Amino acid sequence: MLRHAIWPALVLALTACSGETPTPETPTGDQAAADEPKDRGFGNEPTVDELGGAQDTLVIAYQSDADNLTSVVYQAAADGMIIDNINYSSVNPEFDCELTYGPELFDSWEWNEDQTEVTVNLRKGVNWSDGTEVTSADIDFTYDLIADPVVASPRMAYVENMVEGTPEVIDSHTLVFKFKHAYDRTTMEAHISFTPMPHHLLKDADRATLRGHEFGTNPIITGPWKVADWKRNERIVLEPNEAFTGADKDKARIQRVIIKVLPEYATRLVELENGQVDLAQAIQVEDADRLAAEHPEIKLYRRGWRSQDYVAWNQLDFEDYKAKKELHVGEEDWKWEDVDRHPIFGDTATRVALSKAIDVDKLMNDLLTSKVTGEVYAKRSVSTITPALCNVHNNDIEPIAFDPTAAKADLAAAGWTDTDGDGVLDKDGEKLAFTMMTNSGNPRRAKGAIIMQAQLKDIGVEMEIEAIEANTFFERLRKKDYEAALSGWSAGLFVDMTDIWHSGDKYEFNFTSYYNPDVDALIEQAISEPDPAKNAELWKQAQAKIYEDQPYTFLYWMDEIVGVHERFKDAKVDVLSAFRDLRSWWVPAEEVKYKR
Amino acid sequence: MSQPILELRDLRTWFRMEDGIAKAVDGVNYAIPSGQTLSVVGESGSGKSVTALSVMGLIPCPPGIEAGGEILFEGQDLRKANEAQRRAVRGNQIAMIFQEPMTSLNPVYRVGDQIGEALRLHKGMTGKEAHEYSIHMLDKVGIPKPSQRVDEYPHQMSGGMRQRVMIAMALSCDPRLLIADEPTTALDVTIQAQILELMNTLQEDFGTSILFITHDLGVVAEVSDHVAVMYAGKVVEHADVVTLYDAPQHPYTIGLFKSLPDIESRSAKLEVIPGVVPSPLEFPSGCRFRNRCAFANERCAAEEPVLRSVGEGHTVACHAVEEGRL
Amino acid sequence: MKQAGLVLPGLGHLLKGDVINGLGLMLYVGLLVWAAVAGFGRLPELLFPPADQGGFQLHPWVALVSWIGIAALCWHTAFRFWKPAPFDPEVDKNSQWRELKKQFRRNRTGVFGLHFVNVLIFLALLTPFIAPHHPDVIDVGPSLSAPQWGHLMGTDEFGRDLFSRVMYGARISLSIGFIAVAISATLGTLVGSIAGFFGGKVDSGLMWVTDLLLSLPRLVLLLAIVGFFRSAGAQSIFLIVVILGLTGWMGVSRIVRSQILSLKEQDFVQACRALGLPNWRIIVVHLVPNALAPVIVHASLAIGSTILVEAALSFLGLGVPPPTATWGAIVNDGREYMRSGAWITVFPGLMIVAAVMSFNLLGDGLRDALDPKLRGRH
Amino acid sequence: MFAYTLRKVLLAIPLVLGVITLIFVLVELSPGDATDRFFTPETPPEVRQLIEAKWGLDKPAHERYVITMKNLLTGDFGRSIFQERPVFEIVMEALPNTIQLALMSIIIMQLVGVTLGSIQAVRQYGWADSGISIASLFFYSMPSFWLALMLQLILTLKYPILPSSGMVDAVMYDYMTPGEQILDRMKHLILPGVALSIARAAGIARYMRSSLLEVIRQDYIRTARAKGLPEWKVIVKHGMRNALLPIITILGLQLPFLFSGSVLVETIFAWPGMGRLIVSAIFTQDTPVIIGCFFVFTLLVVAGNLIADLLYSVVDPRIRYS
Repeated sequence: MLRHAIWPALVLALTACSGETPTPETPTGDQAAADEPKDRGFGNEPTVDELGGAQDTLVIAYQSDADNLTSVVYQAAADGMIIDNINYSSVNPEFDCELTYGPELFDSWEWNEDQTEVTVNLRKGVNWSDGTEVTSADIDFTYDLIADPVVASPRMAYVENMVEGTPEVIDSHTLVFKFKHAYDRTTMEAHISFTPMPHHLLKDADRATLRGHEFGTNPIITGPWKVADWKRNERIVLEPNEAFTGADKDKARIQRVIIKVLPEYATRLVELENGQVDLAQAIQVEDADRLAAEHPEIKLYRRGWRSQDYVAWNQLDFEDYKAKKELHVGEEDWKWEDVDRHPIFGDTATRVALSKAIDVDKLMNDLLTSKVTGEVYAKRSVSTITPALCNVHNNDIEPIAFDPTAAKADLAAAGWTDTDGDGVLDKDGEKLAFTMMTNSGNPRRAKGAIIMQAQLKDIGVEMEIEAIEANTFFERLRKKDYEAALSGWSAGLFVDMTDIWHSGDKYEFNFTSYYNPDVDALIEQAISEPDPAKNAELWKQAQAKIYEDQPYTFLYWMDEIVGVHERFKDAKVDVLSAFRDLRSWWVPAEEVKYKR
Repeated sequence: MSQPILELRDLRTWFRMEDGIAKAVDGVNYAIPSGQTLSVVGESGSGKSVTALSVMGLIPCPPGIEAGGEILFEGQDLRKANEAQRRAVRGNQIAMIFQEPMTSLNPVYRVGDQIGEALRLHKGMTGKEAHEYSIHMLDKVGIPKPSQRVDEYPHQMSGGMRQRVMIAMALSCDPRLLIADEPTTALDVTIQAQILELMNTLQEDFGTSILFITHDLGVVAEVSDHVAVMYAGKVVEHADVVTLYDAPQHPYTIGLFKSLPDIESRSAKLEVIPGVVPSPLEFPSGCRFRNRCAFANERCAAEEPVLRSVGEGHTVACHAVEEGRL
Repeated sequence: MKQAGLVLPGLGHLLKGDVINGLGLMLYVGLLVWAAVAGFGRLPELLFPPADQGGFQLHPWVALVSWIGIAALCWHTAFRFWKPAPFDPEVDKNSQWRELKKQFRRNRTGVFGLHFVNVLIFLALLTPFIAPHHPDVIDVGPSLSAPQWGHLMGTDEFGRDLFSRVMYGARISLSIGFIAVAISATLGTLVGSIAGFFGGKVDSGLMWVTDLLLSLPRLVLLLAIVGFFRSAGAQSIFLIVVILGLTGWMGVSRIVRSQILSLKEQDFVQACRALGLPNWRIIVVHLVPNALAPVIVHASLAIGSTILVEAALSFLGLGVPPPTATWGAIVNDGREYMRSGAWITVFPGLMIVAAVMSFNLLGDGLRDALDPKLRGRH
Repeated sequence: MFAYTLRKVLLAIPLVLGVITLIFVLVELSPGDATDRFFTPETPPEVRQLIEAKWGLDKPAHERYVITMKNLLTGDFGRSIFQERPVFEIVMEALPNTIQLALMSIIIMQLVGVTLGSIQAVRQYGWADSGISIASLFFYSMPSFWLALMLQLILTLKYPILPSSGMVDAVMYDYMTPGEQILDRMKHLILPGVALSIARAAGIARYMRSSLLEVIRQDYIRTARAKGLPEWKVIVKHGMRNALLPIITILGLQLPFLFSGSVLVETIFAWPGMGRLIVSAIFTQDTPVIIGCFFVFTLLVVAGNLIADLLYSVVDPRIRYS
């Protein structure tokens, strides 16, 4: 099942690398504040030895089972979480307004002057769980696999900008990555720090069937955890890896982690309340209120600005687009200049007017606000960059205010008036009527669509809603086979707007066929600008330009509410993930629930 | 005469039906002297089988109603007995064999087990003893290779054979009274004779009293000491077998005899009693036979005749007989 | 006393001791009153909605015609109870149906079921009057509020009125049940009569297919079909109905086949053959009508099971696509809110039970009427 | 007996092949397949071909049909496109769980159905009879998924007496003694087992009632009573044994319904069985898994019928197959 927000490319990219992220958690409500845990602060957790060995069991409720633990080919969300925990990561991501990387398996790395080459030094003495040391050969092997079309790795984009033959192995613990050109440094560092695969074990494996290799279910690993038991569709048990050779502070402090596969939200919630599970994600606002009131033992965390909803307006006429695409088959960079515009959404003024007619505050109030505390679990969105990336997010953009009168005037100026008196605006005999599609199985979007439908009706716009099964929905977005769509993105933590906003038909996430030469230019400049400050300025400009054009009606960024039993201290639930980094979690001796 | 083994006094068994109460047995009186055989004769629906089932206590209630009367078995009134007491008698002191040997045995159990069941229940035998005794009983009833037959299923046996099994089953607990409800009706004539023969022999061996129910007067002569003729839920004539055959009194009995194909009879033509047995839901007033009776008069319509003695051990319930109008 | 029914249909029956039919009729009248009270005040706006609210709608008109029709039916029944129709030999020509009718009337549970089915159908027809709100309109009440006056079944997470949704759901679920069963009964009759009439290889071939489909778990087969064709737009109400119809005919074909097998040995068929009538004519005119009664019995039971299967499909998200409210889909919606709004799951489920139960009662009654020997069997 | 079994098995082969053919045709008719997820617009055509060749999708349909059939008949279920593991392995992980659930359901179904039906027959037209009749009809008309949700609502949400999902206690199971483990499994089986079986049990109760009523009218029941057997013994030993015979035939017909129901119940109770497997395979269009599941389902149905047939001959001495 798909998650609410769909952006596989970025979700996957995010979970492929790994590490520790000391973002302060934001406990929800008075309860959590009053019950401030006796954390010693991140990085100062008691060591395993101080605790007298790993303690207790953490039970995580997860919606779906993992599938394949081979890092170069995995696709399921659960896979990424587990891979992150059972492997010592190449670099340690930290998130504070922006994503940065600290050393971990990579002891250090140095960029050359023009940021096209990086020399990486591996930490010595880190072993695979079978006792073999991790060396440059493993890293080299991993990138060889990613680049090999036979493997069909979903991560092929990682090597897209690397020079052929990269990385070069200097010695057993030194490598050099070479790039065709420089781009955003964090992204480049993400691209070099892919979770390594064991060369000695897999060098002779058949690459065409790598997904089917036993490694996918029973991997050799480098991290503090190992997979101790895996019953499909039931549970996965992680236990401390006794052969772990990383830093002492990174040793597992919890005796067992059980990932319990519970496809039903209601079941996950109930088991969290009953104490049968200790962690559940994506808690609904109403349930969060009740948990706060009735279950002081459950601490609620907010993962800020993790995903957003928006309305996409397709600027091209689908039929004509389809025909022209046939003509341009094989041309990578054909532009949409000669494609017929959509009669409604092809016009910028009309899109802006529609945005004025949608009351985003009401949406947030109805959909994402606690009825008890009045707390809003959302924030207005003005771009596809998450506000969490506070250095790059353009905070100066003033969100379009809800103003149906102005909207109506704007539409009249654009030629849309109700000439036949049927309550629906029209122009040249065409009604201002369209279908907005959204994916089925998402109550929030379903309700949002209905609210917007009513608001648009007030200014004489007739909108029909079509709920489509999620896979088909995404497919149609990519094919641009729609008029308007209520959809969403997960926050990408690498700043790169190319996929969504650059014109050119190869960018498959540019669902709206947005085409603005100025924005194209800004994006091209930005991605090859290594200087962070200048880079950020360019991105901000691009965001402002895009917002003026309103290719989307940007709605809101949402918090994800995660409930964790309060006995777990230093539980890192942050924008990166709810439990991607379990090694810091610990339980004080007096609060241990499951004793062996 | 010593105490009869079974005596019925004014026995009434009714049934609650959708459209009223069917008085299937409505004031039956007769007695079976110990060690002798009483035949109850009557058309279908005359209540003779219901009487037998009442004695066994096998009338399901509802829809049956035990409407009154006494069933004195060795002086003890079974009608007043509770279910446990009745059960102790049933199959042990009073046993019964039925009309349909083909369906009266449970198809899924071996015949030996079915015979042994009662033995284990009433005689407290172990399974092995019961099995042995079953073989013995099968032998008694003239089944060849009993030790082999005992392990067969009913469907592997013929009708006559099954009736022998039924008899073996009934006699296995050495009952004081055996009720045989038309045991030979469903069998063909040669087998019929064999079964009757067997019953006579066994009665001598076991000293059992027999209540023999039949609609076949020809059979009655072969087995009975006494005969009771039933009509519409009542006994209309009661006599010892010789008397009854020599001098039947009740018009109905006479009618029955006349409808009998008798090789000794000079008349070649069979006479049939006109009309049908009245519905037990609505018996005619007075004498229940009057609608079919050539001798009926106003008194027959107004007053119900009761059994009156017309000779030693011979009673008849008929106004015409009493008045000598016959 | 019987003419009391003219004042209030059912009263005549009731006074004469016919409690079931009396109460049934009075229930219908109750529905009519309810619809009138709840809906007639809104009649002008329902029938002639202003253009800005979507303009002309068929549903309220259907409801109005139904209202008049149901009223006519009630008073007609009451009238006929008072003055029975004169015996018309033409009407009662087919003794099979007359006997069925007579036997059915005696069967109290069956009649009970019939009334229940009627109530459901009438409810569905009158829904635009009875339902206080449009099923998809949000914020007609606070979200997730418990059942209360004004929201008889509470509201869902969007503040939609659950009672209205369930009522409109009845229309969809019942229509799907009826149409799908009509398809499968027709198909099954076709297959069964061909198999039974022609016998031989045709028979064994068709029966092999029947057995094959019967040995498959129906829901799983349906899931596979809908799943496969989902991306090709299979998830429309039309396709769901067709697919349900195409996978439900096996029982009917078996019944019809055995009926035809016994019928075709009868003299009148032999006579038809001797007359040289074409086969299709013998089948259509002489055999099928005589084999129809058990098909109808089976169909009334099949409607129940079809409603169940459709609900299961919707529950798995592969039924009629949202926002159309079918009962199964509402139950599915409610799953996320089991803790905060259990009524969302409870009420549509109860409606499914009630509907299926009514059809089962009706079917059982019809079967008993058709063949008293089968009493209590199924 | 052996010859009969053999004949039955031989007769079942075309049935199984027919099912596979049907599913194959359906898959062929449907657009798209599981390999779609490997492709992005940038995937070079040669890679696309490579992947398609790997899954044999480059061959024409009739060739693939022959290959699929051949493989299935030689016990090779192929590999899942989605999980890239042998389908046989995947099915074998799920199958025992479903069989466990199915067995539990059959037991509950039989126990409840036969008991209630017998009570009804013995107390015909009494209040127990009508009461159970109404209750049976109620449960018979109930969607299993709704019952499952209601059971969950009442017995795990409102009054948490029973575990709400899964097969075992995910945390404590490893630390339990074997006895406690069995108890734990039983506890987890109750709700899904009940949800899956109650509607069927109601059906069986109705059948049992009429069957036993039929039997009670038989002469041999009168014979048994005439022996002086206590009534319960008459009913249980002589009545039920015979009344159960037709029930056994129905038992063989329950399996398709059980599998249909397990799709729903397994989803609700997070039971890692065949039902969930096939649903997820359908959602991901994982053809080899779908075909494998249908193959196993059909085999089980055929086996179920055969077992019912043979069982019938064991309990009814009149039936002897040859």
